Amino acid sequence: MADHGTNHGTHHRTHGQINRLSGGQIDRNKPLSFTFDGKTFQGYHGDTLASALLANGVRLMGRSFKYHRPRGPLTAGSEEPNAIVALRSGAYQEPNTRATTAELFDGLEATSQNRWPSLAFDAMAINDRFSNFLTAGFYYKTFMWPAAFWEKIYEPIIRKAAGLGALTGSADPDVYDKGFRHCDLLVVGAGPSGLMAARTAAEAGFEVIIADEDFRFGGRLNSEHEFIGDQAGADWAASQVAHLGTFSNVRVMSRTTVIGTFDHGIYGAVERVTDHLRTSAEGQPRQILWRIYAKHTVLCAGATERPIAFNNNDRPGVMLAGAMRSYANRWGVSAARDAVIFTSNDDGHRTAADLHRQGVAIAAVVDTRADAPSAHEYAVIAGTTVTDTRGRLGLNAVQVTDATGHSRWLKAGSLGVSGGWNPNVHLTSHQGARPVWNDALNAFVPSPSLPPHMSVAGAAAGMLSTHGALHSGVDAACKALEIDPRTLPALPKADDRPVTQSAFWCVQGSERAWLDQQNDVTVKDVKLSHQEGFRAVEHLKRYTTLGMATDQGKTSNMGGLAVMAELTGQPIADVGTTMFRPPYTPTAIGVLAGRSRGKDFHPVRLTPSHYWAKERGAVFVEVGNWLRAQWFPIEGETHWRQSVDREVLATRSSVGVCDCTTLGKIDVQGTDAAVFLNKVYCNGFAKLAVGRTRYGLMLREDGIAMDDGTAARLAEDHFVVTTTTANAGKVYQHMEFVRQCLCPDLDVQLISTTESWAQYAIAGPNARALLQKVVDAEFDISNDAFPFMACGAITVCGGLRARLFRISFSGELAFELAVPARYGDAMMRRLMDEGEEFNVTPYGTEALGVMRIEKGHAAGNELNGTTTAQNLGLGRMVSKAKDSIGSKLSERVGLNTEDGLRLVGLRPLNPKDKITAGGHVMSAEGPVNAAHDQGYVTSAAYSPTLGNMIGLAFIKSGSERIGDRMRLVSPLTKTSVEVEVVSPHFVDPEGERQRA
Amino acid sequence: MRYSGFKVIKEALTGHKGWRPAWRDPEPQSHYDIVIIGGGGHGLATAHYLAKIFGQKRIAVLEKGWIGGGNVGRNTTIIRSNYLLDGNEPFYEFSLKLWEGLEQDLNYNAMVSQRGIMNLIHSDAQRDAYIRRGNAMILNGADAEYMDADQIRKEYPFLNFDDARFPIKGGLAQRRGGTVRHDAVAWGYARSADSHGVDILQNCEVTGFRIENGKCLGVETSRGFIGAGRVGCAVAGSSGRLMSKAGMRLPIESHVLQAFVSEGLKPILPGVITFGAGHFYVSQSDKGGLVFGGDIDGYNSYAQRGNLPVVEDVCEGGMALMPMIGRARLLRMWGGIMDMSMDGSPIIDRTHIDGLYFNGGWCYGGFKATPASGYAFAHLLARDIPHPTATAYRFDRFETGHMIDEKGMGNQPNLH
Amino acid sequence: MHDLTPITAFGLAEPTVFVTQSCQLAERPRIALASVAARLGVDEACRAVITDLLRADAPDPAAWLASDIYSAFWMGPDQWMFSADFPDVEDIVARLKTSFGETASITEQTDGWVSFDLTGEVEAVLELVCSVDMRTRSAGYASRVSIHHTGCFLLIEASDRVRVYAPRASAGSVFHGISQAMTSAAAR
Amino acid sequence: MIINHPLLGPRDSAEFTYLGDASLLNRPDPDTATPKDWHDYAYLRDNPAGLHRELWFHEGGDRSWLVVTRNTVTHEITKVELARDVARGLASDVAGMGTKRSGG
Repeated sequence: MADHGTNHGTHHRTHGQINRLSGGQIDRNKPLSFTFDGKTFQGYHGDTLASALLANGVRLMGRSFKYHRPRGPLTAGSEEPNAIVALRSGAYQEPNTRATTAELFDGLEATSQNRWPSLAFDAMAINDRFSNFLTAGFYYKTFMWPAAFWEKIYEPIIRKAAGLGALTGSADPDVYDKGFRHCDLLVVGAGPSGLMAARTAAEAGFEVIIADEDFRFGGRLNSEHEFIGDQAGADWAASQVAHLGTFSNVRVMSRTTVIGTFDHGIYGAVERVTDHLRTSAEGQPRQILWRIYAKHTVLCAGATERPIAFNNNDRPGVMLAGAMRSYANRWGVSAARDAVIFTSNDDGHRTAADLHRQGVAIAAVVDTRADAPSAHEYAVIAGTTVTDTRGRLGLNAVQVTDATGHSRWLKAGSLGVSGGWNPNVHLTSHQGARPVWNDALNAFVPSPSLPPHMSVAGAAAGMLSTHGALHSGVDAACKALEIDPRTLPALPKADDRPVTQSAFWCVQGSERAWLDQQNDVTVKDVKLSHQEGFRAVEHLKRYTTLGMATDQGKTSNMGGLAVMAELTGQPIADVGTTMFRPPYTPTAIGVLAGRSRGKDFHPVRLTPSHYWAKERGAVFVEVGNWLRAQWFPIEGETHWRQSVDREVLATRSSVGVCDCTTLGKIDVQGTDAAVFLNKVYCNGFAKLAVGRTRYGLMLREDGIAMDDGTAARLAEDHFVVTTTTANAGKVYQHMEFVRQCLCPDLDVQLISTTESWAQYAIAGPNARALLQKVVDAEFDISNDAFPFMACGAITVCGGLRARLFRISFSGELAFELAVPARYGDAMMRRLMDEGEEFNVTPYGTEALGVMRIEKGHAAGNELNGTTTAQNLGLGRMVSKAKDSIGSKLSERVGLNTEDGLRLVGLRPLNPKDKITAGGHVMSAEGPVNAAHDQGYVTSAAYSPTLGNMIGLAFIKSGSERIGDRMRLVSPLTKTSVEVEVVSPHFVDPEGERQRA
Repeated sequence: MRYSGFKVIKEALTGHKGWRPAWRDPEPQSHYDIVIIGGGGHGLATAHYLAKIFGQKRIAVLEKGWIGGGNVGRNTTIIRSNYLLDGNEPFYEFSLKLWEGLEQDLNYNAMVSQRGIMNLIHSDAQRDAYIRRGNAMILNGADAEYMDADQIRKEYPFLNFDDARFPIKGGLAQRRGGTVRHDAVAWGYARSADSHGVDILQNCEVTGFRIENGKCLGVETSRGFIGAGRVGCAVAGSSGRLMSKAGMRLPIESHVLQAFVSEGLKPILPGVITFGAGHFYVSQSDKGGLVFGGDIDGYNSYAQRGNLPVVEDVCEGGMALMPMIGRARLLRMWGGIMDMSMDGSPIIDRTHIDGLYFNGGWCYGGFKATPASGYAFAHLLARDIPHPTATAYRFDRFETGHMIDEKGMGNQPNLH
Repeated sequence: MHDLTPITAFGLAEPTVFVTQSCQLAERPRIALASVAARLGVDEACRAVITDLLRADAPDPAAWLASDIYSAFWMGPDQWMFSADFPDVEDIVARLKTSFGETASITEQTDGWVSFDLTGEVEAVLELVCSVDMRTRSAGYASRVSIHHTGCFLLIEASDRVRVYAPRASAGSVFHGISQAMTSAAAR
Repeated sequence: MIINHPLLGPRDSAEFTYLGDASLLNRPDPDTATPKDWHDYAYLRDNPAGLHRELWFHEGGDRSWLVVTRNTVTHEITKVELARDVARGLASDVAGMGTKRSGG
């Protein structure tokens, strides 16, 4: 069991769920203990952190970003801007978590954020006093003098105030999974419309996935006091979920948020597997990112209630009226024992009725409409508005002002605000479609140009009645899947009251009226934005930070737009709307990474001799995804150079063995194989004899060297091509491009065989002698029978099929022996055993690199994607007698200048001096700067053969400067040494050894 | 109106009644000496320098939507001059120097924050390449610093040093690199240009060029024909679309690059970090969000949005490098259209059409180039000769073989 | 007969097995593999040989099928991978060359791939490692898939049995990725 | 994105790597092409906002090169062909057809 850093030491029970009402979908037989800021409370299974805190009389749960205003929950869902806390502790601490969606579990530990020293007394609340100075965009206008002060004084202060929650700095201890699911119909949201859409599709036999972010399906049905047929809404929802559970073609995914709509019906969804648990099982993921491939999607994401802006509308205790209803009906909780409701539509009255039913005293329903409906149970004050509130850390009074300007204060600990509902259109606009304004609803509804194969139902489509939701869910599924609706049973009776919404956004005369509560954007800020010309929606958003907080503007964007519309005198529809972008709710970065972290970031490729090398104590190095032996330290060696020098000298004096399996190997067959290779290599291959190997240089079409390697002709119609380790995939892709796209009528077939063969370089004067001990006697590998650049199929060790190539990277007499990979380990061990008499020495990539530099062979550092065959000193290889990829564009003047770079060798005049790879070469005398740059060092190594460091460098007109003295500078590493330009072939320039 | 701390205090005490629009909203005139197409960072900077430095009059900036809505409004805010090649490094160093004096030049606090940028090194070959680069930077007058793994660990203890698939072996740091509040760059240049008499015309889309006898006489727009002595195009991702109206094909493809920001977090990341073994770079904004990104999606797109594989790829890189961010939440992601050129380097040049000039091909590096791009383009437009730091940014370099290919990827734009 | 002893991709003499409550992942050694690519212009003749060997038409795209000696799956246009359980797996290329003659290019692949059999409740595991849809794909399906960033071949043999061919060098990572998913699936 | 592979059906685009404009199929005739032809082939692109014919390689699949016709504004894919078939068609086209540029 993994410890999730939860508090499970304290079981001190506190009584005091003073605001717990009756009823609700909580299990009162399962009490749960939890702490908030160190204090222990009790709630019930089924609670959220917010509902449990409210039950305990705690309204203050957070502080706002800029002014550090005291805040309590505004909502009961994922749109929450205020009740943001840190959950758990230690490395498991999770910042910026919504108390409104955090499921309560026993031992849950929560801490408030963005306050010091405590939530109730926050020193930074002083900002609120200076709010008149800290208006939208104030920082763009000041902090400029003196210039140096911005970074030294001002910015550090601003930065220190940044952010809400904190990262611990420790690695996330949880694991995350990623997965794939496919379906005919994806239903996003499990309210009445979603449940009906899923049921309709399920009964017709389609593969259905229904996902909802909540841990309990039913959507608003869980929050309302209403009936479907003769069942309570929540019970009906539960029965539908149970029904769906009987279908094998339905996958019901709760606690799963569909975060984004991507191209061609791919949806991202995050399932929270263990966030509601104190601990997880070993290997159990915290969350899973599902990529859902849906043929059709019905969006049933519901709607979000919108607030009304009025002065001091942000105190703890001020809530959306629908959220109040959720707390009362679903969780049996109220924020206080008395309430005022402020509404511009009938929905607020619903809250009043439900609260009243639950025993909460309704001080008044303040309705902006002069023709507001009246009620028996409580007072309705029509044609009035809420104009101010009181209460430092929590609401205690509400100011109500009538049309004549007469004001009075009503005492209340909670205030429910309802400005109507906005359809949750987010997923419809992730691909660029902008929602459209609906005059009847006074809200944005989904664009008619929905993402392909998506439809919208229920409140998300503007169907705000339960009856409408049920029917639109069925309709959407029928249309998407071509189900005949006449075959379906009749739907149960549900609430079908007409829903009207007025456009009432902001109480007249409001200034310190919050639109974006988390980021502290007020009506006044929007006015200033307008005054300064930031009137386009995107300008407004960026200038004021409206909608940029963790709640992504779900409760604030609409109000800001409306205020701007009023200021500019435009209809809201013309002001426009900002784009909704993924993710729908903020998503843990960990789940988007899944298992690809730590050592599992990339797969590991092991060479056939890996386990043997490990036994020998090899030091390994990452080469792409490969792990290769870098050197093989032996007893007494304390520095890597000792090992590498020994390996080089032993190879050059006797024999060494190196695993070079990682080189790409491509099998090229077909009657046109030679013609094909003639096309992809700049040098000729048509006339290469069977049994011979040739070095080949491949150019990109732009004439720059792409890769080099060898091609061995095993038969008239069969070559084996090698590539560099790094470019194996790229070269294969390129060759397939040439084969399929440029030469589609050649008879040639390609396949990679890199991993099929264990390939070992056996190099040094005793290489042949060693090989003769393993190569079967019928194969003559003498210099006459098997000369330099020969190749052929052989057998070894009494009949194992193998291939032998006489090629040399080290410059020594050398062979590369390939055997089937599973025998690679045994082959290496055999070579070591048989080579004992020659003191055979395994060598790693370092020694390999040293020897190739000594020999002047170009490798990755030289083939850096900007060098030409000319630069490499291989200009004559580019055949003019034929067309090959890149040959024409390699002729451009800029690639063929007289003073172009040429590969040369460098040796230090003082043998003790260091040659730095990456150093730049300057003339011996004269200034040292970019204008006088003569070239750069690509590769450098200590040559144990020569007893000093050597380097390969590209130098302007390099081949004409052999023997010149120059200066090698590396100001970055603070070195400057005198060097002599020499031939890049430091060892055996005539190549006698490799031909021996 | 000059902005200052004093002014802010005065306005606060007098009800903020004195603030005026940051730029005017003028009606288009029938003719300008110079018309800049594109009200992004580069276009607005060009106008600012044309008016303020090069003394040009009668300048208009034409923007099809709202200014600053393209890549200057949707990037990851990094500035740096850590380039390798001679064609690039002096230009980007010039740009960094302009950034360093930007606020005073514009009388606008764009929050240039030189908190440093670090490119991490994970292999010997990478070290060799970065040493070459660091040396090139220093030889061109920029700053660069080599750091070994221990030094990096002291500054960034939360990086993955103990469990890394590709261990951190060192880093190339540029202390003068950093970040800038990106939107403010557009607004600051716009406000300054406007104060120097430049007409900024929003919602003015160019629908065509009027070209007669090989000379560009002006542009057709959604607000009517506007004549121009010279026309400069600086429309980044829309370059292909726009220049096709002049009959030009470009060595440019438009690709989508996604960027990401996390929820606000208390400061933990001092500078900009670039992962060298995956596609991930990150900084932390003054508001506390981790601003991060990675590779382009890799296919031609004008859609300003990307897809999940790259989102995942970037977050994988992030978790591999900084495993503490697993519990931080991605708040928002978006896409910008990158004018990916054939060698990864930009073009600031005359076109074959008289009076028509082009600035583009910035790939995903345009933001840091904004001041120098504007300056160099203004130089070209005003004097008809390239600015000394931008002489290599020619159209014909692909014909002559003088590519400026930092990454060595050749003529495949999505690899740059 | 040579005297070298082969080892598995895990460096062991014996195959590796991983088991959870609901699944088993078992390495299957000694399966001979060779790719067969039709030569240009003689693909009909090549297919005739395949029909002869498999006693069925050459597998279509995304399909595999088995006969008594060989089984084969489609790798790409005019290209198939043949496999067989030979006592001496070295034989496969020689045997196939004899059958195909000049109609196809045959390449030894035995050592390029490590084969695993995943059996049990495979859907819950596979949905965590690759994008194949076990609900709509049935026995006979074969496809290259990406598992833990590694290109593998996946063959569905039954709803509770799949064969995975993983590239030999990264077989450890693929095995690790699948076994993690098995653990995760078992814990759910 | 999902690419409807002509042989394999719908496959996630993450299995593919992207090369670029399908005009890369129209490699100039080495015997007759001018340096400008080579330059235009290698470096100039239509880069349309709209239908774009482009080359994708099914690296994580059957290793086919495909010519995909995709709208660069909406990402809608309207046609997918095997590049080899397209290339063969080009080769057998009458003179002139083979150099026709793609795109809209």
